[in-house]
Amino acid sequence: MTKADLMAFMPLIILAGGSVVVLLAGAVRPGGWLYELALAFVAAALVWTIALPATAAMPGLAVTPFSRFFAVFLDGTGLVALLLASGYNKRRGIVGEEYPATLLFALAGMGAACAASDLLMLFLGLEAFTFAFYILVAVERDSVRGGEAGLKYLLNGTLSAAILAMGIALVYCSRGTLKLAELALQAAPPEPLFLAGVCLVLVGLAFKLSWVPAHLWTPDVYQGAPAPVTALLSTASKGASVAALLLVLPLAAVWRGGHDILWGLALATLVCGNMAALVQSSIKRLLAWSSVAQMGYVALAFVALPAGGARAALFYIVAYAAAGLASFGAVAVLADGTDRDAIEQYRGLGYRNPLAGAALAVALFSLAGIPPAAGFMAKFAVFSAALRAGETALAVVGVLSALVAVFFYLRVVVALYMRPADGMEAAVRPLSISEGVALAIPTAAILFLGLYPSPLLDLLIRISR
Amino acid sequence: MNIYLALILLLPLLGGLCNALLGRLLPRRVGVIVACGVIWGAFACAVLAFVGFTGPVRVELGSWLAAFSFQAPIALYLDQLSLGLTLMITFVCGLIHLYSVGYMQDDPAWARYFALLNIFVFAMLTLVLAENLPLLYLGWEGVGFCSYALIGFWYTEEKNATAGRKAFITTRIGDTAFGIAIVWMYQLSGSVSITHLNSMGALIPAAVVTTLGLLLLAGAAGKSAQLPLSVWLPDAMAGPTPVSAQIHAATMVTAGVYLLARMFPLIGSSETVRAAIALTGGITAFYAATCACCQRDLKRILAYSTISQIGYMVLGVGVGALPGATFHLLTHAFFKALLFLGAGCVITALHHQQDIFRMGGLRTKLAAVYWPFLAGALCLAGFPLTGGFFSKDAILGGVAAQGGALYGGLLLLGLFTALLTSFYTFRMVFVVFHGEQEHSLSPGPLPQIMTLTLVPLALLGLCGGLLNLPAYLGYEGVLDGFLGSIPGFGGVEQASHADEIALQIVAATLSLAGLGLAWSRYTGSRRADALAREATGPSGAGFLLNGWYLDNLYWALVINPFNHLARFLWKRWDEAGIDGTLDGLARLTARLGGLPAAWSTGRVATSLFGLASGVAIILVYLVWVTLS
Amino acid sequence: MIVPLEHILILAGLLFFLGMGGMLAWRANLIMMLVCIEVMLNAVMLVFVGGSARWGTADGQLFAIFIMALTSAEVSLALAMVVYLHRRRKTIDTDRFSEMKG
Amino acid sequence: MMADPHLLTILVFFPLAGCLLVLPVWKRPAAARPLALGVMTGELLLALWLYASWQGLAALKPILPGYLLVEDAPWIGAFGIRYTLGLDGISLLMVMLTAFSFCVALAVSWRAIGEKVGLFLALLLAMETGIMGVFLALDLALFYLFWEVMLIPMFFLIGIWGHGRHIYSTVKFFLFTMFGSLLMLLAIIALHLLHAQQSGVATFGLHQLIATRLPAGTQLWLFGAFFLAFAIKFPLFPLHTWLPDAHTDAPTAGSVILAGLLLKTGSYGLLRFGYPLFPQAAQTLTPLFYTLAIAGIIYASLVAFAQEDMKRLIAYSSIGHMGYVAIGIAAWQPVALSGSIIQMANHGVTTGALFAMVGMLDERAHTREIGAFGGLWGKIPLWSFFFLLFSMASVGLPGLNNFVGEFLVLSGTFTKSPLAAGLAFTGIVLTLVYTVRLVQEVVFQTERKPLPLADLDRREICLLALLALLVILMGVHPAPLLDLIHGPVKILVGGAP
Repeated sequence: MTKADLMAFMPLIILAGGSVVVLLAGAVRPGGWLYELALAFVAAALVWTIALPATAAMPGLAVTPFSRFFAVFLDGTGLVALLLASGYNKRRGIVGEEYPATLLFALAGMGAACAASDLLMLFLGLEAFTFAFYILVAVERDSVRGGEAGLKYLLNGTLSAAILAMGIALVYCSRGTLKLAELALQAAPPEPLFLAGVCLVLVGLAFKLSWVPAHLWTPDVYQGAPAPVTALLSTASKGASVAALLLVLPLAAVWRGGHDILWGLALATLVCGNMAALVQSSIKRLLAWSSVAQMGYVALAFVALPAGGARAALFYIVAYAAAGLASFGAVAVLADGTDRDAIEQYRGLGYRNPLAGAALAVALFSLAGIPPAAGFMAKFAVFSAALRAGETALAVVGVLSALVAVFFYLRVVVALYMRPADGMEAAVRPLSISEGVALAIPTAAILFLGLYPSPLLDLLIRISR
Repeated sequence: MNIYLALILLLPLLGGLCNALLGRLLPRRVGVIVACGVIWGAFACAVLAFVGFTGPVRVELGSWLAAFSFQAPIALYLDQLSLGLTLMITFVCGLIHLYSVGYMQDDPAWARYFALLNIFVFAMLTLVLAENLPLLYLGWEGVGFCSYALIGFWYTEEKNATAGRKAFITTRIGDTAFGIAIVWMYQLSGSVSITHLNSMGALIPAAVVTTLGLLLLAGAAGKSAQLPLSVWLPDAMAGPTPVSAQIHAATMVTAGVYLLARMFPLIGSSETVRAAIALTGGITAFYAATCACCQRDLKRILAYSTISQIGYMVLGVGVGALPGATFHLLTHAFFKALLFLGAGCVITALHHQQDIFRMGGLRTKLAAVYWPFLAGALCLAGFPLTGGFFSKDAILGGVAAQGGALYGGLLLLGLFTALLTSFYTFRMVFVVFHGEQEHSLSPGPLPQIMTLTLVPLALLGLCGGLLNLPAYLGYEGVLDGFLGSIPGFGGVEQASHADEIALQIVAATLSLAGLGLAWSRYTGSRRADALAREATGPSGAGFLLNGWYLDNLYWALVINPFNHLARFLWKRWDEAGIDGTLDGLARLTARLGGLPAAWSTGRVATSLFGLASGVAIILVYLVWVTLS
Repeated sequence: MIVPLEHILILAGLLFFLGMGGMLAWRANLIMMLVCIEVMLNAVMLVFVGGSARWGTADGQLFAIFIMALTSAEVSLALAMVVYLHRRRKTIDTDRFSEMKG
Repeated sequence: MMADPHLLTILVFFPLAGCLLVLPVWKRPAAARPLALGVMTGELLLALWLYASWQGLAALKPILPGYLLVEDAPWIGAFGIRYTLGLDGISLLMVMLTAFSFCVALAVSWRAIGEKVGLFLALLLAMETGIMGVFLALDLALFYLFWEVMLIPMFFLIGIWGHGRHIYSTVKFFLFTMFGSLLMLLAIIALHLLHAQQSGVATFGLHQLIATRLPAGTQLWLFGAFFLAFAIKFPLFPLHTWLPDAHTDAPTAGSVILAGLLLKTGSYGLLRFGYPLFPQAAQTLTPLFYTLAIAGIIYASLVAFAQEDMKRLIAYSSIGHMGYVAIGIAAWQPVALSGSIIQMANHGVTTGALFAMVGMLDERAHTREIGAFGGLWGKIPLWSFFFLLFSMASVGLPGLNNFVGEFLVLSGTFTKSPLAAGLAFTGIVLTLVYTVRLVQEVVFQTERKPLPLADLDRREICLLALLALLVILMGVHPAPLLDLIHGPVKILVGGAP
């Protein structure tokens, strides 16, 4: 490992090391500037990644434009999630160093997964961040729901990890290597053992991406976890999983069945997610089901992989992450230290807390795919890819389910702005600076990507080659 | 000439706008003077135009509708026909405006009244002077609107407002046919200029000409209250009486006749159209005359008589006796305006009493009204040597000249109608003015201007025959000569002089017979008897009183179904049908949304099962793919 | 090779589905579910070791060792969760933790 | 003559800039109102200035034939989307209508909107940008973007300041339009891909895409999607049911904009994009189009007759009036098309005015039920006068504006389809039937309920007088507008190469 390699891998090291440092600092000075410290680490990793465009490779890991893109993406979301969490956790009595430390660890894990060049590192990265999320989801010890959510996530997660591991094992068994590049190069007609492995890997990742039928944990976990955790879970972990899937999918590129499976997954996910969201009364569950549906569009992009689906999926996940951060972030702010969760309880909040309300509304419009929000460009990219790939039927289903989605997103907007607030507490907590920044970043990203997506699109074209 | 024509139109328009916009600010006297002044100014211009008239002129004042081949500029066309009508309109309307000054002296809404009256004149003149059909249509609809607004002038009473609405809608049904005819002619010739269209006759297939003619006839029937669209005119009497005189007797209602005459070179080439026009006119004349015999409202009698007289004119157009029809149009304008104005005097004097059975014996008390009124009645009844006698005879002569069973029948019908006309006219005169005064209505004072305006009209009505004396007197009629050069007006088939004299003798006899019949029934000793019998409503009178129950027929056939259909479509189709379906669809979607949501039971085993089932499905699929 | 790869795979497959089935069936006892997970992961390790033997590379064995590490971490966390939940509800029946649904 | 194409960008985004200015002071109506007024007036002046100089601009012959100004810049290279704005006579007419309608909307809500005034104005301004964009975009993706953007402010406008079942109505409105436009989005993308396949050029530019050769079946599908989106906006029977609800429950300004502009985007889209892109498919679907339009005219007129709420009645009348625009486009013939375009402007003015007037009445009486009024001529003569005038314009009385459009439409249509034109003529009677019923029951007869009504104030008189002047001017002297659209219509009908 040369010095150059070290420099290239430094962001990962900063995050992992930062995690340890925060843990130790918490032990030394409990209640100190832990969040700020963690923020500094994430920011450092972010700046490093952007400032040093290096590529490097070592066994199992490789820093490529692709991984650097994801590093920026993940660190960005991590930054926002940390900003959100600092205030939220104080209000909810979540104290201690474990939160920022675990979060840093999760980021490191996700970064590793995106930079993986063999299946072992991929697996370790994925499981590392999932493991971190087991903790984060249940981090609120006083919350009944937090515990329940933790349990559900844990059991589902371990089962899917087993399935994923089995898939990797079968692939290894049939090909004798774990290196992604070698696996993708082999032109041998895929034998059943290999395909079974790929299929199991797909199911394992489907869990992380909340694809039907591996989606059932999503609403419960999103609802039970603290909102900033949900914000991170629904964005960064999805992003890392998309990256993982993009790394893995070339393995089955020649197999038509992979397409068919994804087709079925996309269809089921689109329909299930959007339909189930219709009947929700809890805003977090609604957003959870909507995130299931959003992953359906990502699946649609994967179906259209040969026709530019990769960059569509990447753009989609970025746009979705911005919206997810803004929406869960706004929920974290608007919940205001209470258990406010029913959509009904959001009546009139758009006026009582205009900035958070606006962020939520913009995010919802983005999720609904209405311009000028980024979600529109994302859907545009996905539908373009789908049509180019000849997936007209699926595109039409996507469009129609988007229509259904508009309805439930609007329900929240309606509650925010159009229903009278029925005499609740008058005092409004002003937005703290960190919350303001945490909401402003994704909201600005949504609008910027919605109006001028060119830079990102060009970048994606370059890295997805 | 341009300036005269422009002024003829602009003066009434400006007067109308002045009163409409500033009417509330101006003192009454100024407003009234403006209103009357502009009309007389227009008349003066018309006279000047007449003096300077050497031949038809076309004047383009500005552009209006101009899109590609569709060119309808604001262009006027002054020929003998439009010039004659313009003179008549400005003159009669001028008198009626003067009359209105007296009639409306106590009404606070005078500004609205005069504004509408002026705008009406503008629209009517536009109609007459228009060079192209869209512009004619502008006038046509404009007079319709003014008629609507003036019928419902006293809007607080629902009856009046409803009458206005009825008039507007009924005439618009005809207008629609007219509109279709216009666009059709545009499609055929690429032009909407009247002169151009009239020169196209030969190039258009006969069947098309027939259809066009029937459409125009329908348009004319609406405006001129011919069957089957006649129902609005009797109700239109709800408006102020000068309005009835101006709009519903002298000018607007004859617009249909004008239209048919104007377009005759085009549509007259179709035998069917001519027969249809003649039939419509003849039957309407008869129909309205029968109805007039039993009316007891003074203005309704006049309204039915108007319908009947216009029926004659239409009949005249149908047989190609265009000069005769125009002649009758002019004399009718004079004497019918006179009768309405006279009736207005009577009604005003009797404090808005319109029931003739509650009048009587007014001959002496309203002598200044009686004599002009009598003059008008003589004209209407076709009393020998009055204007109405000659003009009606010109039409009947035209019918007689046609020959054949159809026209023979129409001639007989026309003659019988003449008898009826004479009868109901004098019934009216005798019941109102003769006998003893019923009840305790004592006539109040009348503004002098109201009675004075009757005189010129009476003179014109009585002497109107001089305009166009019959050919057998040795020289060509003034009007015939004047109009003869217009396409379609010349070369009218003339009955031989002997026939014509015979016809006139018959007509005169019938007129006198009607007079005698009315005299014997409504004067002297039998008067009380007749009045009592009619007041209780003899059998069959209800049929005639209600205009053959045409209104009821329309209610049953059109209006009620329309109301129900409208409500049905709204409630059952729009709200229950379309919206109901969509709302149902939304509910169904929400229901279906419950399914995937119900899958999420909250038990962790369910989600584990989901994951496992994913594995199972995917592996089964794999096996299936591998095996097949 | 002493044991054919097919046999290893069949055994691993049996173990894997046994574990999976057990996990679904034993939902009344969280600890048993964790045990079943272990069974599944053991099946995975078996495949890795078998693969490693087939290709003569150490990658599979390495992976198996990592899985062991991962498993121990997971189990420790899971047992902490068991304690935590038991303290709250006095039960480790997972079906009882179904407050959030729909 | 300065012919800076950036004028178009200014035209589109000046209101948005105004919106951003208003937002910070959204809690201070006294500051927000004049600001919004200034921006909207400025926009109107800009539009009028463009109109005043259109002949000069036309002489300059910009890149695209028939266009006065064209602005083109790369935007999203990866998708082949460009920022292409173009102004021709038709757009200019619509731009003027837009700028004007927004001034009207502002004027009618000057006092009527008392809550969250700044927000209201900001939304109005944002919407103005969206609508301007729709009328100027020449890149299909850009067009779609504006097409959707303009919905959002309207959604809030109805939802926040509406009355009655306003939430139901606004959601219905939004979903209806989204339904159509989402399918159109797919069609736009598909067209783009087909063009790219044929020519190797990835573009959404209208004038490039027109050249795409499409098999009949594909063309039909794509046109169907476009048609659906536009037909919903139009709205054509039976896709119209969002409109009465939206109109009835919207604040007055919302109704003015809805009737004046949003419906026009449907017709505009059809004639700017739908027909030129898919001429054969349009030809095939013409009978359907005629049928729906005529059914709409007759049906809406009948239903309007049965209404009890004034706004609802006028809303249904809108459907009927737009039916004429529809048949004019269906005929695709120069005279009819000119009529349609003029009718779009006319309807915007007339119906906008009627909605504004009902709004004024509602402000005073707090009811819009026809049965509550009566004899208003005696009580508020000025209001009644204007109401009668606009009603008469709406029934197509010659000399007033609607007649021009309707008559040209019918004349042109008759040359193509006598049957359609003939049937459409019946609408003229039906329109009169419900309009005079409305006028009679509200303006005439006697007062039915004692309502505290004051006649128009100075602001309202000025506004209505201006509208009335337009109604008459456009009715008597439509030539300048007809000249303006003559060239573009000729190009449209000349057929795409």
